[in-house]
Amino acid sequence: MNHATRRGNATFGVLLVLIGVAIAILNAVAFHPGAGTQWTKRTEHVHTLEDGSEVRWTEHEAVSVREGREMAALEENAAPLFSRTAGLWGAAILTLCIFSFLLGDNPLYKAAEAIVVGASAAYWMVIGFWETIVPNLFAGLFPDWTRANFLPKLSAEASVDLLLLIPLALSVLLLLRLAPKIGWISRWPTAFIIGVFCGLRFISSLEADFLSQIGPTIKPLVVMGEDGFDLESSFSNIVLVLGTMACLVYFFFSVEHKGAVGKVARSGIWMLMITFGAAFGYTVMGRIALLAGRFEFLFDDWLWLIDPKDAHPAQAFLQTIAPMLT
Amino acid sequence: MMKRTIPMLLAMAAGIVMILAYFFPPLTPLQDKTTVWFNILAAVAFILGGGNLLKVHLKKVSDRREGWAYSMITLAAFVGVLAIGLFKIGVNPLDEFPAQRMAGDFRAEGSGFWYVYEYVFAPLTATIFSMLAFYVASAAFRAFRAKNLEAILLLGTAFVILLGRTAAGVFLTDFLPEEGILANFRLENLTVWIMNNPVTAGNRAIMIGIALGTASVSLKILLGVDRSYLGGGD
Amino acid sequence: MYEFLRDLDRRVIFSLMALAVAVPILLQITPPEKATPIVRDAFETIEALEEGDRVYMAFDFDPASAGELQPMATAFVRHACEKKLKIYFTALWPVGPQFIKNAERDVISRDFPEMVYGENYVDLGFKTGNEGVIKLVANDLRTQYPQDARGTPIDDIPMMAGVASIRDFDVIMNVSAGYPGTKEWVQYAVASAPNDIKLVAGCTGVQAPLLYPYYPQQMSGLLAAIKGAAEYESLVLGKYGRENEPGMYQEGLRRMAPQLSGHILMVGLIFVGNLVYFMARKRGEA
Amino acid sequence: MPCFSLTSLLLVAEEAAAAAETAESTGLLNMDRLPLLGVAVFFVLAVVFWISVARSGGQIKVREIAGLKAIEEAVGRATEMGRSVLFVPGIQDVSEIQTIAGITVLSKVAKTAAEYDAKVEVPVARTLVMVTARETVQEAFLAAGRPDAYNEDLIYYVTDEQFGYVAYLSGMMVREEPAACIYMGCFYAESLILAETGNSIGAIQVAGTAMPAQLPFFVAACDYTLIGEEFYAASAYLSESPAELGSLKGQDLAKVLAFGLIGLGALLATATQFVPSLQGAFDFFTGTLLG
Repeated sequence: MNHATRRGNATFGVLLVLIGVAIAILNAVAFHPGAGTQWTKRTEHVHTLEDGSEVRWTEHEAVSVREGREMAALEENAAPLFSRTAGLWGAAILTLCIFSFLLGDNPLYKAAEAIVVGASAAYWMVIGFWETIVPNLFAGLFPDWTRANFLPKLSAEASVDLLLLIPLALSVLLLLRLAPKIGWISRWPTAFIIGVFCGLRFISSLEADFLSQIGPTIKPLVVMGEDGFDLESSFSNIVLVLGTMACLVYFFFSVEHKGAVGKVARSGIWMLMITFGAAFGYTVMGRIALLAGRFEFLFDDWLWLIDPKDAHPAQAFLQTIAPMLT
Repeated sequence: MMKRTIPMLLAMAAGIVMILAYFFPPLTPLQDKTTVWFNILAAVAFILGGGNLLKVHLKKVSDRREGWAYSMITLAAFVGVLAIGLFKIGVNPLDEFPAQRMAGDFRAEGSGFWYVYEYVFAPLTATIFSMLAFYVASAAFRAFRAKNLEAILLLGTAFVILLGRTAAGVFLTDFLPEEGILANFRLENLTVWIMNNPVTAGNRAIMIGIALGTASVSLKILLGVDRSYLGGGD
Repeated sequence: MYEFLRDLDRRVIFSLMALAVAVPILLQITPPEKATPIVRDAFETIEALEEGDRVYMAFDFDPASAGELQPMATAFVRHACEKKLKIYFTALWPVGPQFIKNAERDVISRDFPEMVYGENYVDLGFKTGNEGVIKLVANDLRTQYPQDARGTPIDDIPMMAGVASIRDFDVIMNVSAGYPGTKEWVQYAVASAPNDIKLVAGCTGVQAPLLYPYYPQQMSGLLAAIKGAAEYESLVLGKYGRENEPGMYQEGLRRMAPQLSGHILMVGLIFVGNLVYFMARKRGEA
Repeated sequence: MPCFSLTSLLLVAEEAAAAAETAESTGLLNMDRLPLLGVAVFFVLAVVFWISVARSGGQIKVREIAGLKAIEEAVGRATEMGRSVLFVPGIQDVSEIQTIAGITVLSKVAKTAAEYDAKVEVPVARTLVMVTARETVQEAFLAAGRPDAYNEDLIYYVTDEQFGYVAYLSGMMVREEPAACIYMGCFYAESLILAETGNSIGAIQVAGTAMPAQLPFFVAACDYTLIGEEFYAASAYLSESPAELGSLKGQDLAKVLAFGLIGLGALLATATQFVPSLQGAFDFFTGTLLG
């Protein structure tokens, strides 16, 4: 692709986002006032500590706009929350930025890509710290300290688990990677891990995917029903049994696909192609459902053009665009 | 010796113990333990991964290489989310333990990390995922061409399933009777038959092959035949 | 025309797909659905239960697949509530509990306020260990779940009386997005007591081809992808529907409109693609 | 070294078998898993036997796999065009065997690239994969006699998040336009996003995976795809070492076993339809032998 068309694509993508945001602002002002507003119900928490000082915080619970307005009318503590409204608008704009890639690479997509890479890498690191290192490593090695600082619910009987020194030692070896001279020592922990999982998978694959696939494939090729020969079941079983066997032949490595073997292997490929076609067809369903989900987010939560969940004031889409058309 | 042989022996020993653990119940708890160990190791490894990410992008910024501004965005997002998550910014304490702020649930609604999930992480990843709807369309247009019998079977099956899984399928073959042998050719029934027979056959053979492939790769490593994971071999 | 189609820009296809999905959503069309036997069997399995029978409701999915699976989860819970069954919620995915909370908030407390926690339904929460948990609850549920998600010991929960293992349930209702999920429930729970317990499952489109082989022997019914969800919703609404039915119970049905137009577009694209191919062959270009 | 490892494994197999005999009464051995033990021992012996045959000079012939030739061509073409090769080892950690199989293919690709002086870029989604891939590629360059050409920075960590990784890869592909994209490992939904983006920039694409649900997309959108077991066999083919080729023969033997069990079982099942008294034999076959 040459430079000029690439710049053309970039303009397209940026335009898509800008037009989308402009329409959204117009919509939120003129057609669906306040579209995208997020409401919360507030609960105050006040606790007096042992030293007499007070801790207080406000808990926010998301409610739909409709519920929020009903609560507010009953003088319950519910109101729109700016930070969440801004968050939703940000999410919607980021969604458009990602979609703009379909028209061509552009600065807005690059920005969204940079955000998703940085944020998601940190996201998983934080999860790894709070959900693996703290409860599995710290809690096992320093239970009292962990209870006092992070996990007050940790059982008082929890004792020190010295076996955890093994993963700790492996981790230290791994981090020696950062030292240039003895970086090779990081091979030890990786080799250990690879060995462990080779052992585990060696057995589990033979059990779950070898033995357990053979059993259910064994079916009678000729089925006798109550009123004699059952053509439909017999045909189905023949396809299943011979089909599986033909596909197996396709996977033979030490026999050339020639002559009779070649013919069987060929019919094995046919089976595989049918399998792939079916899987393709099925997966399309899921993918379209996902896209529908994103569009509902944009049209329902953000723009309030539709209201399938009875969550907010909305006019039917046609009523909204009618004044624009006339 | 230290670089090659010891790690190889380590891998072999670990693997063999795991295999034995399967058959000898006294060893079985080891399977779960090692999985936890792996999770710990992988979590600690984040330090290396994160360090590498910082290095790559800081270098890009300092060299003013093309696109360095985007590297700045990545760095800001990375450091920001890391700080919000590790310091539990915006997290309320638990009602039972009001004095311990760091004991609060870092994912609870309203916490800083929740904002990151709800308004950045979830919408971005779901949108990237949903782009597949567009890619399946362009792949179907371009790649599903009846060049030979194999391709015809592939696209023919996809065709039947696509139609059979919506109201269109019922509508198209509504003229066929609901009972008897012809009923099998109603698209919604044909779909089920295809799934139950040829597709199952194909999947079974693929699974058996995969099982053997997995077992073979594992075995080669445990035997020391394949040492490329240690960096090249023979 | 031929040249136009041959050199068709991907972006034209992308735009067509966007329109095919967006327009039915904006117009809020809900096409009618007719249930296929595999979904009808799932529905009838639940219909055959008596008031007070126990269902094990396993939510094994995450937000990424909620678009396909949330409608199934909602329909399952609604159906169980309408039948006045005892519901035991569990999750094997770390993010699963969120969907249990959604079901409690959106279905039970809103439309079935008479249901009492601990008597009519209980949330046993998330448990790590993947299929290991299934293997264990197949024999002994009480040691796996010494307390519910709220920290109450299960001995203090009225509806847990008489529940020792998975055999004491009548049906497992599983909503699954992958591993661990329906396959593991079949392999470890149903296989342990094939005559005592039935399994009804809902799964994503990607998994469906791998799960079909288990029906009808090991699995009483299967809701495959959004289509399965829509069919089940139509059955539930057909039997228990009221006036002014909330939109939540028709999420799957609503999603079928973009689905239908999307599929027709796909079929059309494959057709046009082949037309181009044959024209090219005729002209000797391919 | 290899002799040692072979004997050690044989010892283990024997040990297991011996233990099986003695442990029956003590409950040390899980009896339900005996058929599995049988299969495992059969498989180990089959592979070990053919490896030793191959080692002692026996000729082992294997059929061609089109996708494998394509890898070398792809690297060659990238060199000619002066562009890079993109290698994606899947999105799972080293705990997944497919990732390990992908890394063994990477070591061969890296060796070829070192010989051709092509640039191979490997963005990864897991830190441990990065660590392992760096070791592998460095050694491959060393083996090719070009240790100076190794650049650690070309193998780097992006993010653990599946779709963050994909967003990065698609952006990078459009901007850098690698001449060849090689996907070898464990893939999920990202398979088609990658393959379609790669196609739009006109790259040669070779894929290999054992994820049944993703194979259709690679088959449809890539130039060559290694299907399931073929992917695992790739490293054996590429290495051309007799021991590795021997292991393929061992796998084939296990397939013959599967083939035979299914065939025999189906015949027995058919016979049962006509002679109901055979039901007992059939139940023994499927129930006891196959667990």
